[in-house]
Amino acid sequence: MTTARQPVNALGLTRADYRGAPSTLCAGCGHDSVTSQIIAAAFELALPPQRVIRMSGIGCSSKSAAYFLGRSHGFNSLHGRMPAVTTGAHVANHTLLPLAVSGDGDTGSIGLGGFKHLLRRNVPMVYIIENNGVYGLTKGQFSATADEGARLKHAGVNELPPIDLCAEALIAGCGFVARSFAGDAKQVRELIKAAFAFHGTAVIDVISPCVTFNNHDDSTKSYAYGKAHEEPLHDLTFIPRYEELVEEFAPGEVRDVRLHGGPMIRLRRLATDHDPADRMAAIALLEHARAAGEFITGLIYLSEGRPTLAESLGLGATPLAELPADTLRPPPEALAAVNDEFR
Amino acid sequence: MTTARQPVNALGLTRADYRGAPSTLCAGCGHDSVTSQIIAAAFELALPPQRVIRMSGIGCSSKSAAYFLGRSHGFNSLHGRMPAVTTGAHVANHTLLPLAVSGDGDTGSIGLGGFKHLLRRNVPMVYIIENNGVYGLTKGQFSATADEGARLKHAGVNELPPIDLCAEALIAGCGFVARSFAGDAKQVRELIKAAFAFHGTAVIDVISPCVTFNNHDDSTKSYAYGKAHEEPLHDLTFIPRYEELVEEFAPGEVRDVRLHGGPMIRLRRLATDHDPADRMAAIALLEHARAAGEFITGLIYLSEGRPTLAESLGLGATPLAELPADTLRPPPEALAAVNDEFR
Amino acid sequence: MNEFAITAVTVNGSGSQTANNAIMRAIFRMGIPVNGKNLFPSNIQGEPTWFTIRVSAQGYSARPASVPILVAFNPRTAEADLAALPAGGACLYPGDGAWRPARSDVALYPLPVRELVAASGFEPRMRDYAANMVYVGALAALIGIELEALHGALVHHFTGKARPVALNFGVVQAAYERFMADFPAAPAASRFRLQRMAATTGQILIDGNTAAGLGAIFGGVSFLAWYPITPATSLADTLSAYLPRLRTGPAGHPTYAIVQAEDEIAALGMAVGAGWAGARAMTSTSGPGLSLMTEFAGLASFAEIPCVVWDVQRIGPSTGLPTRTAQGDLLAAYFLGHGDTRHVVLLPGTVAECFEFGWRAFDLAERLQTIVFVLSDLDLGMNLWSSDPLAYPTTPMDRGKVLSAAELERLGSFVRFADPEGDGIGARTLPGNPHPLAATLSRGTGHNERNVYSERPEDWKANMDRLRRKHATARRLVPQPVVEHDPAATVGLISFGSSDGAVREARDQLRAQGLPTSYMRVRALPLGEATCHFIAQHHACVVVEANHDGQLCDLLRMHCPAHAARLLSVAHSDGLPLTAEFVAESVQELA
Amino acid sequence: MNEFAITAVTVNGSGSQTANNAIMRAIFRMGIPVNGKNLFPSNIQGEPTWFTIRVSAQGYSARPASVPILVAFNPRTAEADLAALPAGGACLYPGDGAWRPARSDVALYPLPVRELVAASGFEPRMRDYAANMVYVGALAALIGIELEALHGALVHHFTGKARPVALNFGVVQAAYERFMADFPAAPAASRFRLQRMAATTGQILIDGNTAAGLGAIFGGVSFLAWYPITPATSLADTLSAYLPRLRTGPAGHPTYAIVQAEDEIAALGMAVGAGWAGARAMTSTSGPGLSLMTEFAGLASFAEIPCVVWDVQRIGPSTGLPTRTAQGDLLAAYFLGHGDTRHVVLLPGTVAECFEFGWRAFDLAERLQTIVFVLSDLDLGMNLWSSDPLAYPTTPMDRGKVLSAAELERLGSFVRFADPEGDGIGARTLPGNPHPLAATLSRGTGHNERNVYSERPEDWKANMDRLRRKHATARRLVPQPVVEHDPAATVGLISFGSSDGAVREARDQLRAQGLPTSYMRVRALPLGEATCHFIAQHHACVVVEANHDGQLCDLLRMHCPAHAARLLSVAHSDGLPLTAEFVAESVQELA
Ligand SMILES: Cc1ncc(C[n+]2csc(CCOP(=O)(O)OP(=O)(O)O)c2C)c(N)n1
Ligand SMILES: Cc1ncc(C[n+]2csc(CCOP(=O)(O)OP(=O)(O)O)c2C)c(N)n1
Ligand code: SF4
Ligand code: SF4
Ligand SMILES: [Mg+2]
Ligand SMILES: [Mg+2]
Repeated sequence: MTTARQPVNALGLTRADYRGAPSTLCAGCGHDSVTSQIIAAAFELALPPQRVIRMSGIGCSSKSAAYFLGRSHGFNSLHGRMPAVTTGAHVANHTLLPLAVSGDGDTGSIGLGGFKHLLRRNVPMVYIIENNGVYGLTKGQFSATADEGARLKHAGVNELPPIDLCAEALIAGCGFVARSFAGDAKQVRELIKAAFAFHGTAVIDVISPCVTFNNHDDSTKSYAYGKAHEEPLHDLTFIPRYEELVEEFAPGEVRDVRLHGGPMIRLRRLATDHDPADRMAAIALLEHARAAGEFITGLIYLSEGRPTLAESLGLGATPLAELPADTLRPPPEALAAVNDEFR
Repeated sequence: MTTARQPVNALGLTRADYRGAPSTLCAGCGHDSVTSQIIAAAFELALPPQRVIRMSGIGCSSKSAAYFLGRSHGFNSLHGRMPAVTTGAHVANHTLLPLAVSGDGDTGSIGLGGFKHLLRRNVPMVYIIENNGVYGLTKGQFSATADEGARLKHAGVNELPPIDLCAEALIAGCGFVARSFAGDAKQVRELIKAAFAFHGTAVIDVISPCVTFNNHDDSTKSYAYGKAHEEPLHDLTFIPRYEELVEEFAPGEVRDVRLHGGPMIRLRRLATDHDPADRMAAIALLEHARAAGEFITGLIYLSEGRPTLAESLGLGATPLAELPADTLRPPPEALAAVNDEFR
Repeated sequence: MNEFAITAVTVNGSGSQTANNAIMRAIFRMGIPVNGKNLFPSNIQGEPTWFTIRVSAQGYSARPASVPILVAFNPRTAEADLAALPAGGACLYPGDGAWRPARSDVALYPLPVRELVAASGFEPRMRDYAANMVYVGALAALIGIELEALHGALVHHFTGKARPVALNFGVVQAAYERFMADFPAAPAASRFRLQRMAATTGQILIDGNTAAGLGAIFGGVSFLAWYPITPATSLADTLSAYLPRLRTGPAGHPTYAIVQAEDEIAALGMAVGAGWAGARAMTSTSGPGLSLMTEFAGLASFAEIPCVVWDVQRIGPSTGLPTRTAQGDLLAAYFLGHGDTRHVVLLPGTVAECFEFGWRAFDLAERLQTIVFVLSDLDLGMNLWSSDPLAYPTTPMDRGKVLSAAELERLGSFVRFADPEGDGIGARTLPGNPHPLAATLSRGTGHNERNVYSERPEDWKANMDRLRRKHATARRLVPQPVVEHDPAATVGLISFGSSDGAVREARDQLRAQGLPTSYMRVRALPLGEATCHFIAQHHACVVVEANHDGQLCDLLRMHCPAHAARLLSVAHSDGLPLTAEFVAESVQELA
Repeated sequence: MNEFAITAVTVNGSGSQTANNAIMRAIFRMGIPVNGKNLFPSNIQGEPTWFTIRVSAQGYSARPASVPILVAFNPRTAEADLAALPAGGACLYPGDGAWRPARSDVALYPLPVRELVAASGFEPRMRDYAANMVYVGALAALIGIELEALHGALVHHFTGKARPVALNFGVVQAAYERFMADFPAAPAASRFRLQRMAATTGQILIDGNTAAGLGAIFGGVSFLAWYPITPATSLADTLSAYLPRLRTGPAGHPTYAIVQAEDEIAALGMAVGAGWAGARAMTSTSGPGLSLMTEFAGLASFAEIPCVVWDVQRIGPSTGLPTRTAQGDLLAAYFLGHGDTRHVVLLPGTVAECFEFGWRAFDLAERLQTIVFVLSDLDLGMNLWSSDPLAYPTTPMDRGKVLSAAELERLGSFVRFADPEGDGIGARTLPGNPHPLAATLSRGTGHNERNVYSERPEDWKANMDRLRRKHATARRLVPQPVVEHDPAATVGLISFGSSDGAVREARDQLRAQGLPTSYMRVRALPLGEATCHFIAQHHACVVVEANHDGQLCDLLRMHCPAHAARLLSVAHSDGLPLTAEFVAESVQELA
């Protein structure tokens, strides 16, 4: 299949091997950019496609699960319910690597409760929210992240303040919270790679413009706004293995964050010096950005150490899904003993 | 009905007029203490019972809606869904004063999403969570506010960190966030009074011990723990009208918080000096208390100014529910004109 | 004459709706009954869309089994579309595109799209829009749509804005003339030519969701809580669009409120809360949302709270196909809830009934103090139908049994669930009623007459028995079936909702084939006496419906066990509305 | 002899369960079939509880219509309880309490509760517990429960802990002796005396939820996601209690996982995710939770994901009464979901079947690749029944059609929803399967054979038709009805689930009254051929069920329209299990 010309990764797979079906989203949709970076990240990380599961809810964003990693199993589930389905899949087989795409409506409106409870359980997964401040697939209603004062054709003016999904994640105890912009391909890609290396739920809230319904210049979810206002906290690079570190930096210029199992995230300092290990600082950062109307992107918070759900449950190495029948069904003697207790 | 001996309030009603059916909760249940303070607060505020609606979900806490304000209409609705029902009731008749009781399971588990969206809409109401860290009515399972490491008969050890409903409320933009303890009758009562005066959703998270399933001394939701560890932020008094202020305090000793429409909350300084007007300080306070395992109570955050839902909707003085038929049904000419548009 | 259909195949998001609607409205304004069916994909842009316009002097509105005129403007599907064209048909297509049709038994009309668009004066980004006007003009020439009528339709569409009207009409005219020049003989030779009629005088052209939304408004809706979902969204949009105009109070305040909820659970929860507090409250949704509303539906029924739920059905189970039609939620809606729950369900069959049931649903909900479902579907709800004008409500608003403080004072007592009139309906009081006796704690838990929690077996039983008396009252109050009796018939046809059109047309075909039939269109659940009566009058009754499992047939079997053996099911569901031919053939096979 | 019942009325939260269970187990250990029905309030402490112990040499287990022995330990209800006592009955009550019974046609036995408790050695806060032991001892004396059997029952209850056994048994003994001393003639005069039998040899005493939980464990459950709700909670608790012991793997890791979800939507969502990923996944709930599961149920059915849902029914609609029984969720479960959704529903009628269906449900779910519901109820699930011991699964675990990588390699292609065997079931692959062909994107949207999104009408139809072939396969695979044919009978009785006991006993009563009946107990949906066959064989069939609307009768009418007219409904639901007398009388009236 792989022609000699195409670059291959450590598994001998080409980038094309990480593609999915052709997208049916609108030309220019931010979600398609995220899809590209998912493909790139998976290719560059040389993820075995069979170990990844792509999970989604319902929406244009959730449809995009069909457009990447066609060799991976996946579940395009119900509106707002991807967290529950992924939780079950993780428990059944904790050796799988869930990669989820959701929308701001899917996660922030109907799915908010499930999102928070997923984070509480720390189900290890990459959770990408393709946040466009609007319901794309149902043709442009306000979502819970819509700008206050935004105006839409039928719905009129949005009088409600937006939900900040990063702040919600932080308060829920999430250990990997990032925000990015579909127009910032490299950052999106590097964050996805880092998220795959994270030991727990990694949330990436990607502002991903809906070109059809919410891309007017005064929307904070538009390309124009994102391009003009994005303030990356740092220049972020994922380094799969510590040894690969070559470039040297002056002290204070970079911040290296070591992850469970070896990989590292290198944050090269830009204007500010945000310490992603500081939870209160992370909350304050978001609070400040909100008040100031700033669009900050990058790794907002990272802290490993909380057990994953499978760890909390004490599961062994063999996934539950792969246990043989004789392990699952206790022997007749066991039933005889049980019967005796009811006499 | 009112015998001469019983004290009456400004409406000529006695405390008994604010009672409900006899409680069927366990003897000593924290929820019954909260019920008493609801009755006391309503009596002292001289609330017209017919204007209050008592709202609840399902649980022992929610059952308690039957045990106070028997002269008020009420709706004991579905598990976790009181917020939606109250939202609808408010829109239908924004002159009503919703007083809601819920549980930690009702609000923090099944109802978390609805809770957050209610706060976003700023439905004006008193929202009391009777938080015992356990599902009382279903006989003692962990709720989302259960202590990490807590142990229960069937469920074993709780491996998950508790949700902090005050932090959740703050992040959701709630303008009145308080925490209290069922054992601190005065504070509960004064907070309820202040909450009634607040212009928006007022959340009071009352630690309310479940004597049957979660009152062992090492539970942070037990009477023993609460009595030993409660650290009130301030001594709080609700002052219905500014003129009633008589007592004089040394400067710095009190903080007076003026509410929309005249009333005031007087906070007498105790050990710390928390400024409830500072949102970031409020979040930091909770974060610090969590990390340090402290049980702080009092008014954590207060900020008026956001419009209520009825205001956002631009509703007029007459409740929608009271509009006459000729206002609700446009005249035949209007239909004729509409028909013309479809020709 | 005036009995044919046109399908325009385009790419969605390309603005072809404007073109298709202009064609329809022009024909309609020529006095000819017309009906449109839009088959669109569940995405926003770039996928094929089939829009079928049926012209029918006889007023038939079912999906035509065969469409002789094809506008092949989507190269991706053109080959298959052409293959489906019956011999003798006509195909209009961009002659300057890549696709070349290869059939000799149909008339082929290549259109110089690029050229005409280039000359149109449209800005480059609007070119797709202009392209569609090319087929409008060509079609006008071929089948004889009056240009004036087209102009009027465009004026209507652009609400009079001169510039777009001029631009678009310019293309139409140019294409018209070019077609006449290129194919001078075509119009005369065409088997499909329009002839002015007077059959649509006074009528309107409207979709069911708009009619339903207007019905709700004229029914005095005061609260809509909803969550977006195809194909129900445009019902809510209708309220957003018309309420500001029709229902702003004297002091400039809205006499209504609309809240977009965070999900369907909350949407119905809010409607229940508002209905409880005295508003005329509703929500609108489709299958997945209906499923999520199950628990609240049970509460509304058991706690006896008036509210209205519109379910604009799409094909299911599960997420199914959001843009395909079906009548598959009948059982779901009727039994929505656990335990012994059954509901009142209205089944509009025409856009006029969408309007009528739009207002009537509130009267029923408040009279019966219960949740009322109205089942429309994508075909009825989102497609355009020729219809008699919307008829102003014939009865005053019925707010049901609500006791004021004065009435309470007079009565001296209040028992929420007493049933003095034997109709199963107790009087209610609204929150805010100042009378000391008014208060009651509503609940979904078991209760006695006084609405107080009770575990006593007798209380439970008495309450359920009363609720069933109320259900019996509902049987009488809901819209009764429409029956057309043919004395010569031994076979009866039964259907509901949007299948009406196909069944009516099939009856004509069957009569022509020597099989006269009677017809009963069910308009609501619970079913009443009349249905069993109709069945008993016929040797066999064929129940026609657009779902897979024959759900109405099942309900009829339950309801009329004595005659269940006479019921035959013709149920078909593939996402498309039924055709008359399918119905007629199926009946012939069975009867 | 050995045919009577006792009701102990106490205050809940007072520990009377220990006393009542000790009595039951002691009688059971005397070889006498016994069954308990606990009528408890929906609160935690302080409300009246009625516990009825039925002693029946003939093994009858239905709720007795009349109970001749009353233990009146709840002063609040004592007067009403006494009034319900039939003439000739006996009433035991605290003689030193405030309440004084006033009836001369029953035997009155005041017991010196305070005195005995004071002498018991119990700590003050355990006094209520001690008081209950007083009636145990007194009853033992009156009706002849062997003290040794009681001692054994207490040893069982306190799992051998010497001190509580000694303390409690001390009170029992003292009360026994005191009763003998106070009423020396009573035992001999009692019309209700126990006689040792050998009818329970080998049997067990168990509740349905425990049996169901154990069934799941022996069915290899690997994942339980649940949310607490009465009366289903003890099913989940059984898994929590037994799994650590029965299912800890060789390396000390659990071979299962239990997650308490945040609500029922998530609970079923998790089970669906786990079933999809290859676990044997289940959830347990009751009515309100079932309603919330509607949307996911439709997904599991349409995306063809195996998982198991136990619905331990309580009385509804809505929140209803959490601690009262009913069989009211039959229609809800069968049709759970919008669109054309119908499910596989198992209907255990005994605790032994709760165990059997506990394991079988997984085999069916994985074989049929679908969600399987099991409907128990509060009566079956939470009450104690004498039963044959739980029988080890008779068939090996059936994991259904799952393709390994090696099989994929051999086949060379994978079409998820192909139906080569005509049973409607395609082979699936599990996530993690390393073969490059294995991957597929599961979905609730319309899809073709390859599980790719499709809006093509033919694809939709073909998929639904296949799903209905699968439903037909399910008809064959599910547990078939149990039929007892009486050749002399013209009347057939039909029932399901926990109503079995009342119907069996009623048949004996009817036979004695000269009305022989046949009997069919339906054990699953979808209904099969056998049901119509049974109906056809009888002039009339009476369908007996504990719900208000006659739901099984409705389903039978739908299923067997040809014979629908022969079906008569006896449906009754007030929160209590049916009595045989009610069933017999109702059948007499109808037949
Ligand atoms: C239960 C349910 N309700 C409503 C819908 C309709 N629906 C489909 S997508 C969508 C919103 C999607 O918005 P978002 O998650 O922001 O995704 P986007 O399309 O913007 O990427 C809705 C409401 C549905 N599929 N299911
Ligand atoms: C949909 C639904 N699921 C489950 C239940 C069962 N249930 C009743 S109360 C309750 C938990 C109540 O816990 P909480 O809100 O903390 O109240 P508490 O009893 O502790 O005061 C549950 C799960 C229900 N009534 N409805
Ligand atoms: S509608 Fe918006 S979100 Fe959906 S595909 Fe188009 S651009 Fe993307
Ligand atoms: S169980 Fe707990 S929460 Fe419920 S009434 Fe008893 S003490 Fe209160
Ligand atoms: Mg979106
Ligand atoms: Mg609680």
